[in-house]
Amino acid sequence: MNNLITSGELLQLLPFITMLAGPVLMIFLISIRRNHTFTWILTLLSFALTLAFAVYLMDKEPYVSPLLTIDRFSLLYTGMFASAGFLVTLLAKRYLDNLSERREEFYLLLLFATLGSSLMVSSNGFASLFLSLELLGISLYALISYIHRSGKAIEAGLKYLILAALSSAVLIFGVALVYYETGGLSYSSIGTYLSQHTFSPLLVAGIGMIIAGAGFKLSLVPFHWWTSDVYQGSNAPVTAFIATVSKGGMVGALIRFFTMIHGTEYQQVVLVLTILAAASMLIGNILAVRQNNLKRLLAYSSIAHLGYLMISLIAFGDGGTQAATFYLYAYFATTLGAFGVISILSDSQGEAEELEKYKGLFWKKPVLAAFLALIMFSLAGIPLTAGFAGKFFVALSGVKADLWLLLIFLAVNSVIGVYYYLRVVVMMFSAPKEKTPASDNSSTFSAGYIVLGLLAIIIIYLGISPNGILSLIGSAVILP
Amino acid sequence: MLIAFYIAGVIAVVSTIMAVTRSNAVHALLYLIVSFLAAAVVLFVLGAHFAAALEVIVYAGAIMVLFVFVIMMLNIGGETEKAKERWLVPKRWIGPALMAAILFAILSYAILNQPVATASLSIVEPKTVGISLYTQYLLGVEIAAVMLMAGIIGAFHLGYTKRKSKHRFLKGE
Amino acid sequence: MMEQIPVEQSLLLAALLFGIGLVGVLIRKNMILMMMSVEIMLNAAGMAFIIAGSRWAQPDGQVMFIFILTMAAAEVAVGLALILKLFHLQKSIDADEMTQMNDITEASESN
Amino acid sequence: MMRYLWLVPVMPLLGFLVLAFFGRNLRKSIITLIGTGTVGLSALLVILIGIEFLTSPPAGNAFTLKLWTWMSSGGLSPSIAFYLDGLSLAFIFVVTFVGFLIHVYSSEYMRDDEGFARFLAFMNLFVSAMLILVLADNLALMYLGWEGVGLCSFLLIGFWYKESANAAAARKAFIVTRVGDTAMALGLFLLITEFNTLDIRSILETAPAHWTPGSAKVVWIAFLLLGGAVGKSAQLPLQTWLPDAMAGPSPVSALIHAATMVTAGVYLIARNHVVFELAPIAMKTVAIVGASTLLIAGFAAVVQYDIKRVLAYSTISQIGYMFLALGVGAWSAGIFHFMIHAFFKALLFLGAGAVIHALHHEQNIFKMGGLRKEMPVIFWTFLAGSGALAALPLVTAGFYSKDAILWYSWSSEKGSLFLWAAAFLGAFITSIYTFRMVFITFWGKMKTHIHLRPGRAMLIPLVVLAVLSIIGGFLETPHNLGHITLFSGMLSGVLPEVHILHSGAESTELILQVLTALTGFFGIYLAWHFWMKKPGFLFRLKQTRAGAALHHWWLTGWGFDWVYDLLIIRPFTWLSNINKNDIVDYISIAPSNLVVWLHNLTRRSQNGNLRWYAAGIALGLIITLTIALFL
Repeated sequence: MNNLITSGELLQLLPFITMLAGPVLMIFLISIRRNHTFTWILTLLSFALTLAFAVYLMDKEPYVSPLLTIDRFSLLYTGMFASAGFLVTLLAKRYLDNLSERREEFYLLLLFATLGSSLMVSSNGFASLFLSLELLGISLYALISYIHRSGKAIEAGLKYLILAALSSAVLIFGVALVYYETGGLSYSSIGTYLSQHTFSPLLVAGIGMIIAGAGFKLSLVPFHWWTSDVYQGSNAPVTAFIATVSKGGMVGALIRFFTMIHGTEYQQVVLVLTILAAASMLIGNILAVRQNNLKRLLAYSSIAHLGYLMISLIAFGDGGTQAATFYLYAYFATTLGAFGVISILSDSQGEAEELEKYKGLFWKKPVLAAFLALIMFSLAGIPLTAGFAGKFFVALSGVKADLWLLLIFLAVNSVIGVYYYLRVVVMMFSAPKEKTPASDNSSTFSAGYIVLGLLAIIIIYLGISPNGILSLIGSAVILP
Repeated sequence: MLIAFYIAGVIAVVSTIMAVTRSNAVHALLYLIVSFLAAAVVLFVLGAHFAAALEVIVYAGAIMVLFVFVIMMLNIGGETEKAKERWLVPKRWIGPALMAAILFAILSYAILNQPVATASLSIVEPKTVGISLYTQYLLGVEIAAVMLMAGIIGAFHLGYTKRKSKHRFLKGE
Repeated sequence: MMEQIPVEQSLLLAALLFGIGLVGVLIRKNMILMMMSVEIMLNAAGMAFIIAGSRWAQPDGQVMFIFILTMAAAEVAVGLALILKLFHLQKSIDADEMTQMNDITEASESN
Repeated sequence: MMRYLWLVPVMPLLGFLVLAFFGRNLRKSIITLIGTGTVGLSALLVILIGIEFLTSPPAGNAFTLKLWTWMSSGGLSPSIAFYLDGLSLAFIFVVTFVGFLIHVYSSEYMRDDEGFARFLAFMNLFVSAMLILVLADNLALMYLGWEGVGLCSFLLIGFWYKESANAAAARKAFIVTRVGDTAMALGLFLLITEFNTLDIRSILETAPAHWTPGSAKVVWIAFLLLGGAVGKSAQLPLQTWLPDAMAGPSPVSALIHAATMVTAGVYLIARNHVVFELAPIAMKTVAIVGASTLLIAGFAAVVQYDIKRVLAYSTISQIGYMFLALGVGAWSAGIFHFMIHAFFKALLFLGAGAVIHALHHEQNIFKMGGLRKEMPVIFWTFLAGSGALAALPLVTAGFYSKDAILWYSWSSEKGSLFLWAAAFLGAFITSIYTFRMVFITFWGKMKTHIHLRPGRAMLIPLVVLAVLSIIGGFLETPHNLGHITLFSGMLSGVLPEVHILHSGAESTELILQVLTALTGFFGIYLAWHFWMKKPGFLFRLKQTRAGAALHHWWLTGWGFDWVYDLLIIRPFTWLSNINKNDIVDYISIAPSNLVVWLHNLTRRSQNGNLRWYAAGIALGLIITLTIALFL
């Protein structure tokens, strides 16, 4: 049995094993005695170790098996997801403290979901992609509805479940068609087939369905419907997770898939992606314009941002993938920050999602308000923030690929974007309507503030000197 | 064999249509089980004996029973839906049916527009499936195991109810 | 003997089942039956995999079928738990009554 | 000395950082010291660097200081590098020096505001961003400065954000200019693809060989850049934000109008003059935009009653002159007018601010009056500024700068009679509205009690600027008046000479000068006549518009007035009526209405219904497959 796993390969799988070992250990501990803080620390440790192993393995031999390819690219993404998971864990603690019992499962599911996302990027074929996608999905269903006494959470979870299962079915049917046509499930065999044959209608239909399924996870228009309701219904740390890790996994997987099959050389694929990107930018921004719920606003803005990111995916070569990955970094930092603020502000009155709640925030919590303003500037793409650098690289890759139509869309849409991002900023600076009661337990959020501080540094660092990360991304080649 | 394929295929389609359109939830589920059994026959005819067995055992046997359990638990089998007997008005199904028809038309166009001559089907033995599952797809099986674990934990957490304590965030609701 | 079964027709059967499942998702108001319709679609995808596997005489198609089965089982478990919760909260599992969150009632009037 | 060029933008940036982080806990005197001191030091540095630059010019009349590489991607590596030549020297001098005076002024003006530290911090950031913009050696850094200026204007216009109107004005300014910015960004990206470099100098050096004049690409780029310039410089059709931007404190207006922000567009065009010269049609558009803006804004200024709005429209109009100069190829004349304009416009805004301050935030000129004797220093300095704005011959700097523009709009290769006529008419209107404002504000009876007299920190900048508004013109005088070319000499290495068509037309030039001078005086006379001597006339004119027999007889009795009425008042009431309905505003309102309309349309799709969402996904799938298979 030459395909069984050797100890050397086990070492190469360490980042993933860590995310698995953590939950297993926790299950044992839970069966003995539940201790929230300890589980929390264990989760943080798992994420930190995953990140450490990912960094450690960067310069080692890549691992290639029939299902997974663990190269620098996937390690880069795994590290990114582990860091995001770490921050989400930090944010979630206070949230779960308010839950009277059964808090520990949250961390198990969070680790599983992160594992799923990381495996998606490492998958070199559709079999593992599908499995890891579903691992992510199934963990997410429960995470979204985690605080399950809230009608909204259940509603969001069910909506996500039905729609995600629907789109999974579409995706997997597309994969079946592709498999029927090419006789291979791994990207490389599909790529080999494509280099020798013409694009048959069945293959086009299959890839179209795969794109539709992926578009759902990325919440691209017209597969975006779930986004706002799920963002609103789930608790803020989970929303942060959905917005970042779950989408990032799909972006990474798409990048790998397109790299292997040279997907952007086929004009049908490019056409479909172009339309999805343009529609996402426009519809996302338009839906956000007069939105009075910050979570929904961020949901729509994330639709638009994924649309921007698609430009670099379409541009592909000449730094397109680098730009996409960099944009993802910037997007991760900003989105985590935004939901970090929401989760810090959420209190016994419920989630701080109404924009009205942010009126005059500057006068009550200047640090938080300043941070949220920074986030909004970054989302709007003001220079010296991560958002600007990301948009710059995306636009640059689009310029090099002569995607002028999409660039004009990008330009027009960033004007619309500025409108509603600034609306939030203006809201925070305007005078509060009535005297709100003094903020409660503001000293206990130190973990949340640490997250925000870290993210602020990352956002500004990425804006001022993106070179370091960019060269790191540049070195992360995708292995066949 | 060809006849078996056609008969099973027709039964599968008809019973699936019935499953989708019955107003009584239990009836719908029973039709669905018939549909899965017919699908199992189709799979058998196609040469996938192992998969055919799994279809009967897991899909029709386990998953569908889970559905039936839940329906009986909630007691929404007959009466609640019966009251809305006239639910199948054309206004409601014509749009979705049209969409599905278009989708099917697109797919059949793609399927029937094959440049390559039709290939023949061959039997894939359970043994080869098993070997491939535990060599090439070993990691996949591991991931599937983790996935099941996530499902169990999720279902366990969500299924748990205790009335007295309420989340502090939700007091306002 | 096997050669008699045309591949296209079996694939068409899978596509047809997929389409019927889609109709079910779109017209069913009962959450349980909605999920059931999704299962029909997943089953159709699994069938397509088996057809493809048989066409290439590879075990991969059946392996994928098993994976889809696994995924469906896990999903049904979580989904039914969620539906039970929904029933506890709302005393109804009607999909059309599950519209707490939307953009219409929260219509944004002010600037 | 030039090695320290990087300190010029960094000093105010440091000031910003210190004030932003520690401003709350510092005493006001220290805040003042940091806020004004940093800008003052940069001004000093600029003067020293300028002296060195002019006395011992570096090789190629330009100096590049590279600090570090910002980012590198796909063969491009924009760096943080500063580039100094005659053009940027002129700009940084104005920005730091006038900026410093404004800072000194605001240290008293804003002293009692609760956000004093924040105010000075933003002002410092504003100056710094503008310095980065003009000193940038590559397009990415320039865009950084460009956006930074926009952001600061947003922060400062909305400085008193507790009132929602101010916040709305700030947002309007940011978004309207952002419309132009996106056009510019596209233009910059086109430039990048054409040359595969971000370095401004190498782009400009290779451009003439790269394109044939008038080729489609270069025309596109020039127009897109023009879009950015038009937005920032508040020219037609994106001028609507500037009058609203008066919501900010007066020193902010002074800074925006004189030293920063609105002149960024002028800089952009001047910097990329090679591109524009390769696209003659774009050049022509620049001239036409300038000419029409200066007229429309001029007409609008005549009917304003808010003193700051009069000045705002006058800025739009004066920037129009600069655009006109750039459009006819009189590059250095345009930049010269920029400098002189910075002096007198800063002076006017600061003077107006002092008046407003003294009269307890009264901005309506009709409620002022009689301040001539009460506030003599302000009056005399304001008069000097107004004289410069109205281009009073010989004694004011504005005369020399505006005269050059008028002359070149007639005589240069790209000039024409129409452009000259527009500029001439504009000069006439300028003198009318300027002195209307002066007369109403400073003559007549006192209508509002003075409650606060400006102190030394406010008066000294006024005096300095007044002196500059008078003598600044002697840096550059016409052929027949001394022929001093200090300023254009400095720019000669950067900007091309203007090509004069009617060579040797000394006599024409003299005639035109005299004509301009006379119309200036005539305008002042008219202002005096209508708003001081017979103030009721205009009022009645408005009451009995177009018809009543008495009015008609009365008008014909004044044949002269009749001509005036026909030629000036009718058109301008017509124009101002149109402006009152904000017809130009529609251009900026329509897209936003469209967006809101689309929002309301698409919002309905997010109805929360699961089956509807599923149907949406199915439809999306069908559309996707149809596109993929059949298109």
